Amino acid sequence: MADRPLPPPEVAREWLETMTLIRRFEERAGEMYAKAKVGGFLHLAIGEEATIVGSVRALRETDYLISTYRSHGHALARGTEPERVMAELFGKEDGVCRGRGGSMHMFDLPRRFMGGYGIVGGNLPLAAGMALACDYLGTEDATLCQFGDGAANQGTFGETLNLAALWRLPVVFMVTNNQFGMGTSLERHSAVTDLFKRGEGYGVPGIRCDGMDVVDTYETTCEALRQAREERRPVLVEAITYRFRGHSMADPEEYRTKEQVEQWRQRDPLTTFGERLSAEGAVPEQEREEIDRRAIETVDGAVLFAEASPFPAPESLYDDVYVLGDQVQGWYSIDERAAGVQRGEDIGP
Amino acid sequence: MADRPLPPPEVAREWLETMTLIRRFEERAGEMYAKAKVGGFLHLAIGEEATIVGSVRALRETDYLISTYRSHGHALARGTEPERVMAELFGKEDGVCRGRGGSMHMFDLPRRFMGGYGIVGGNLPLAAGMALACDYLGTEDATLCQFGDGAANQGTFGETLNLAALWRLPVVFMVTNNQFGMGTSLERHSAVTDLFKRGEGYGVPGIRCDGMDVVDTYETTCEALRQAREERRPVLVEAITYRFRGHSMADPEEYRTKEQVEQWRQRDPLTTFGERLSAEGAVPEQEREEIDRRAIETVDGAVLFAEASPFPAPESLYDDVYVLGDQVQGWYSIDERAAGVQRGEDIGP
Amino acid sequence: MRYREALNAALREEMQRDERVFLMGEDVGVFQGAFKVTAGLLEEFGEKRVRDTPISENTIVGMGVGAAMTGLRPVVELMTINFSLLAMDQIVNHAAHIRYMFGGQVKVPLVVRMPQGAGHQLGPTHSHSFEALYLQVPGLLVAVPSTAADAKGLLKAAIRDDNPVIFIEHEYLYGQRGEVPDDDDHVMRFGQAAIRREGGDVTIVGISRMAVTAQRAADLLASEHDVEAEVIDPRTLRPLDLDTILDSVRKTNRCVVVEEGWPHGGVGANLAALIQEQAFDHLDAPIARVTGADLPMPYSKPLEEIAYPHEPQIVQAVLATFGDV
Amino acid sequence: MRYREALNAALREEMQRDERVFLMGEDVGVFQGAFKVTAGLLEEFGEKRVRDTPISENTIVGMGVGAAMTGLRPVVELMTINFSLLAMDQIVNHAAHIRYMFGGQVKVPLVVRMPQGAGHQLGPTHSHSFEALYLQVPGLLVAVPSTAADAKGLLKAAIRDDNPVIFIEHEYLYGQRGEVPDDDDHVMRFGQAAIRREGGDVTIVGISRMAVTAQRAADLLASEHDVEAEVIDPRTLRPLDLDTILDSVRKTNRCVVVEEGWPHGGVGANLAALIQEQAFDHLDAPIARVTGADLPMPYSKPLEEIAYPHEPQIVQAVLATFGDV
Ligand SMILES: Cc1ncc(C[n+]2csc(CCOP(=O)(O)OP(=O)(O)O)c2C)c(N)n1
Ligand SMILES: Cc1ncc(C[n+]2csc(CCOP(=O)(O)OP(=O)(O)O)c2C)c(N)n1
Ligand SMILES: [Mg+2]
Ligand SMILES: [Mg+2]
Repeated sequence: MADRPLPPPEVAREWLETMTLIRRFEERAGEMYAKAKVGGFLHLAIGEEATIVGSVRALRETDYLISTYRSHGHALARGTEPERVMAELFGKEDGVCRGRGGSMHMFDLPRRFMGGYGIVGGNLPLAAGMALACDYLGTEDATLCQFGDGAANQGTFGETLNLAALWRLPVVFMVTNNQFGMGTSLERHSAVTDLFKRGEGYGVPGIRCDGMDVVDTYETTCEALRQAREERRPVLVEAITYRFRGHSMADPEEYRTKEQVEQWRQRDPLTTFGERLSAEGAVPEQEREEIDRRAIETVDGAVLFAEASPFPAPESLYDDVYVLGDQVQGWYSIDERAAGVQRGEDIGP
Repeated sequence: MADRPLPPPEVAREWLETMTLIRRFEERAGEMYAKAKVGGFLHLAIGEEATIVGSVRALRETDYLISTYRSHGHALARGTEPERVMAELFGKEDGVCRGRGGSMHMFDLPRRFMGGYGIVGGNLPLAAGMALACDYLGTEDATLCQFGDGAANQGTFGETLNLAALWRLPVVFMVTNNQFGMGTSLERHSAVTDLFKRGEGYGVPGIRCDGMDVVDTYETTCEALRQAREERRPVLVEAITYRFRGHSMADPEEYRTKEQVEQWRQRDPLTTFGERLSAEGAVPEQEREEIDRRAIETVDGAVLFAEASPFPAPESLYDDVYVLGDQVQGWYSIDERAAGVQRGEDIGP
Repeated sequence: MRYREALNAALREEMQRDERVFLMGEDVGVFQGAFKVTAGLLEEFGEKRVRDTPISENTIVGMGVGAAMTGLRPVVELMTINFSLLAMDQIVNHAAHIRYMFGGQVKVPLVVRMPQGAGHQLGPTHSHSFEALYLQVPGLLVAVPSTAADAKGLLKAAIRDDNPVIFIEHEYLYGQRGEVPDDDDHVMRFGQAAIRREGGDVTIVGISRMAVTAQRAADLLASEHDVEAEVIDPRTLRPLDLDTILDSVRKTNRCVVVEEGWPHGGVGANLAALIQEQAFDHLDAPIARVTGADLPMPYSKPLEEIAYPHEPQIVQAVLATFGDV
Repeated sequence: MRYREALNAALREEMQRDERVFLMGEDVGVFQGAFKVTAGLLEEFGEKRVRDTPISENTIVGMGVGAAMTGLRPVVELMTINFSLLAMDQIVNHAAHIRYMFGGQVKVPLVVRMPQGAGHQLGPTHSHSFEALYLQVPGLLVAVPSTAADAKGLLKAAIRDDNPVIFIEHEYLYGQRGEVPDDDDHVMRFGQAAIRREGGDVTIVGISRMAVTAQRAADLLASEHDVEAEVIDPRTLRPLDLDTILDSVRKTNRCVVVEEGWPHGGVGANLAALIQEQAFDHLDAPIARVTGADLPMPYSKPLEEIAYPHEPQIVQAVLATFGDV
């Protein structure tokens, strides 16, 4: 469906900018990981930029977005400052989650990006709960829930889709089918590889889009969100895409061939969209270079910011385990490392 | 599909006998519960006899059967002595599970009745595991997994069906759709009420049978088992039936109308099958009375047996928590009530 | 008022008070709750606020978490605590961790209510007591009310609190009566133990239903053995009012903890560890524990009876702390 | 041989020895295991016996239970223990209870292997240590090997045992080397603690990786503080070799338990309760615990570092038992 008409040039340019930013950000994050500036697991979304930007751009500002441990791009697309995403990767106090979450657990409340989650399939029930809240409160907000092909095999998938359809919740489920759950290819983990059909038995109709094409992803998600919002019919969107890098930085990629990767790279969403924009006169070739340069600059700035940001103070270790107040002034622990906070004497009403 | 031809008269008669036995057994179990001879929760399958007998009779002797907390009938149909089922309800040592399991947890290994389970949806993975074992060991045995309409909403449903289809396991999933999960009617718990369609998205084709008609249930299950066994294609069979009694003995049944119950009672599987057998000359009217009398006698005997059986001895409390042997001679407990068993000094190699 | 009714009143009052409070769970509406705790609420508040769910424990809890993150105050009922094992991931990896892992940006004001306990011959899949699993988890609050008044006061507090609360009821207690303050503002504080009976000879800590059994045992100890036991009900296990327990132990120099759950790593183990850490020099005898037996709960009545604590075991354990066995 | 390789050898040998043994889990085959424990096994034993599964933890474990009930000896790998919360129902309500609730008719020779532990900045959903959840459950065996030799010997024992075994590995230990007897019959017994270091001044019990950290702390204590610690690694928590621990405590009169998990209701709580029950009169100081911090594990390196035990905290806790702090 590369034949969907382009949006207005300013819009198309902004999409290209965001996709480029994600690409450059992810590349740099990988480099920072190699330099041990970033720890833990690092899952890059290189190759999936069209799926991310196409779907996130279909959201209104007040809609909710929720994703997985592969969600730097979702945060960036939603508008979170690259500086704060990078600082989170560095485990710094100025990170979006004050360094507590790391790469797998991004979150940006003001932008209604309701988090990346490390438990595969764990975010589906949360998404339905958010949609329930919107419905309950009588708003027109919808929720977009992103997860992977591998996550469609978790029990929460069926449970959540049934409930969403039964209660007519304004939620769109988007399965980012990048062909693999870690090292297990789609046909080795799912009996039915047309994942968009999997919701029908639960009353959630499915539709597939070309996740390498930002325009198709955008249009498909828009229509799905419209149905969810206006008709209170949840929809399952399957975006067909591919991750160009390993599952995480520690992946030798022995489960797929170089040829397969190469073939998909031919359809690099960034290149194909950029070329189309130039071909159709929306963004001249030269401007694309400019866009790329600016993205690199932004990422440079993000790294500088992250470097400069302090690590969280040891005294802050126990911050935010609880909302302190009425019930919890503190709590008994045998751990004296932050005695003032966690030792639970009642400090008065 | 009341128009499926009857099986040979001896076969049909045996089905009627078993259905009658289950009915009379369940009624008596209810009475014994009212007399406080039976404790805990008691879930009766009155109304579901055709589903039970039709499906269980489709099994070979070496096939595996697994069910739920509503499974006295499955045990009886599989050949477990009514005495030992009743003794289990009484919590006696001669019960099938030595009184440890009670009504919700029947089990009869020699008959390959692999148990009733108290956790809704918990038995589906077990069934797939049994089918996996059969496949692995190269036998021709299949597994029949029974569960309710309510259980189809558990995460294990999707997870298990996907795995069964993916690995082509010889298993038939039978959802006994009795229209309710406890007090919640089908359309209030499932977005799609054609439950047999719910497996398609996982690669498990579905088929529906008339669970009030033992012949239809039998034929449908036979075909499903054949596919599972010979073609290694798991099948989801939906048997449409109704429970005439409350969910358990403690159910005021405020969630449904007397009229609805009455309407379904018109289709009482025992009466309709019995009448058909007489009408078609397979079992004369008079013999049906004889069958009923014998069932009542059997149940009388079962009650006497259960009454006479001793309660488990207090010293046997810790039996079978572990297979004792190499690793576990006993284990440390602070509980001294059965000191010889559970206190874990190493009693030598 | 019965314990069940006290819970019902707490739910009703909080729902009247705050529109964001709603209930969801299996058979909480039309069926009025498996144990009738939610009786009448569907009628009063309608389907929007009293929601019958499919049987999908993990997702029901997870939806509660999501709704709580988005401005509502969900009260999720799980039919019994045994089934909460299906929802452990949403309770621990999500409800309990979300605030911390997202750097304090969001709160999860969720209550998960569920009953536990043996005594009704419900057998191995329906009779366990799992408070000891939940008290381990930072991020959660855990309540184990044993009286009607506490049931009401703590549930109201739980609903108003901004943290995820595991609210553990007891099947046996549902039918028990007790005085309950009838003012709307009977809201209790977490982390305040109750001294159910004063005494200077030994401290008995009873958890959930066992707080009641412990009081009966204390009466026997007084009448038959001339031992005056102080009976403490912690009421909440997270936060834990250890001070009240320590004060008592420093006075009595002896302590017995009674719980229905399994012996290894139970509430008693936790309390024994904490008490001996903080009041070592005051102990005249080891802290004793009376617990459920180390096995899946059998169905058969006579086996079940000996598999969870009754007064005689408590009396015996107390006497043993005096060396009189 | 590395700990990882020792596990691999145990799997290989047992699969060679017994056709009924097979592996299933996420990415155990083509990917060779998230931590490469199953490297080479798919190639050697083929797809029938080394089975990559979809991401469905509860069902994978449940299928293991079903297969075990039907004559096979499944070894299920969960990628980390954090995800085992999704399978708690199958582990507790099914695997652990089936034998008992069916009156001993059937056995469940299942092994569930999974690693745990902090130290790699995996953050709040990937870093926890949950042995304290599993040690509570009757019907399970629980192993926490800390050396390559134990990893091999205990895993072989687990596979040969007829009970369901929770086999808890540690991510940090995978790369550690140790001597491993290379005979095929290096099969260990459960319930036999190891004395890693002898000493007469204090007993340190270390769980999982913390057995290693405890040894390092003991060296520091000897070299810097003139304290000779006896270090005990219980190796299995169910059954538990309490006797070895008690013998040591009766000698040293002091005990410190070190674990990575949360403080409330942890392994240390269980041991403290048991030890003071059985060796009360031998204790010269309260049993001390050094545990992971009471919070979800933070990602940021400096926070993570202080959120789980290191040598200095152990040294400090030991010195505190002498009143020297
Ligand atoms: C419950 C759970 N099981 C296993 C894992 C380990 N794990 C992390 S990502 C992953 C693969 C997920 O694949 P998919 O859903 O397709 O998402 P993708 O990584 O392709 O974006 C696995 C198995 C986990 N994090 N959570
Ligand atoms: C995991 C779990 N959740 C809830 C329950 C309580 N419960 C027992 S039976 C039942 C209804 C099940 O309905 P269905 O599957 O249709 O079977 P039926 O009772 O109609 O035979 C419920 C909710 C349970 N036993 N297990
Ligand atoms: Mg994927
Ligand atoms: Mg039903």
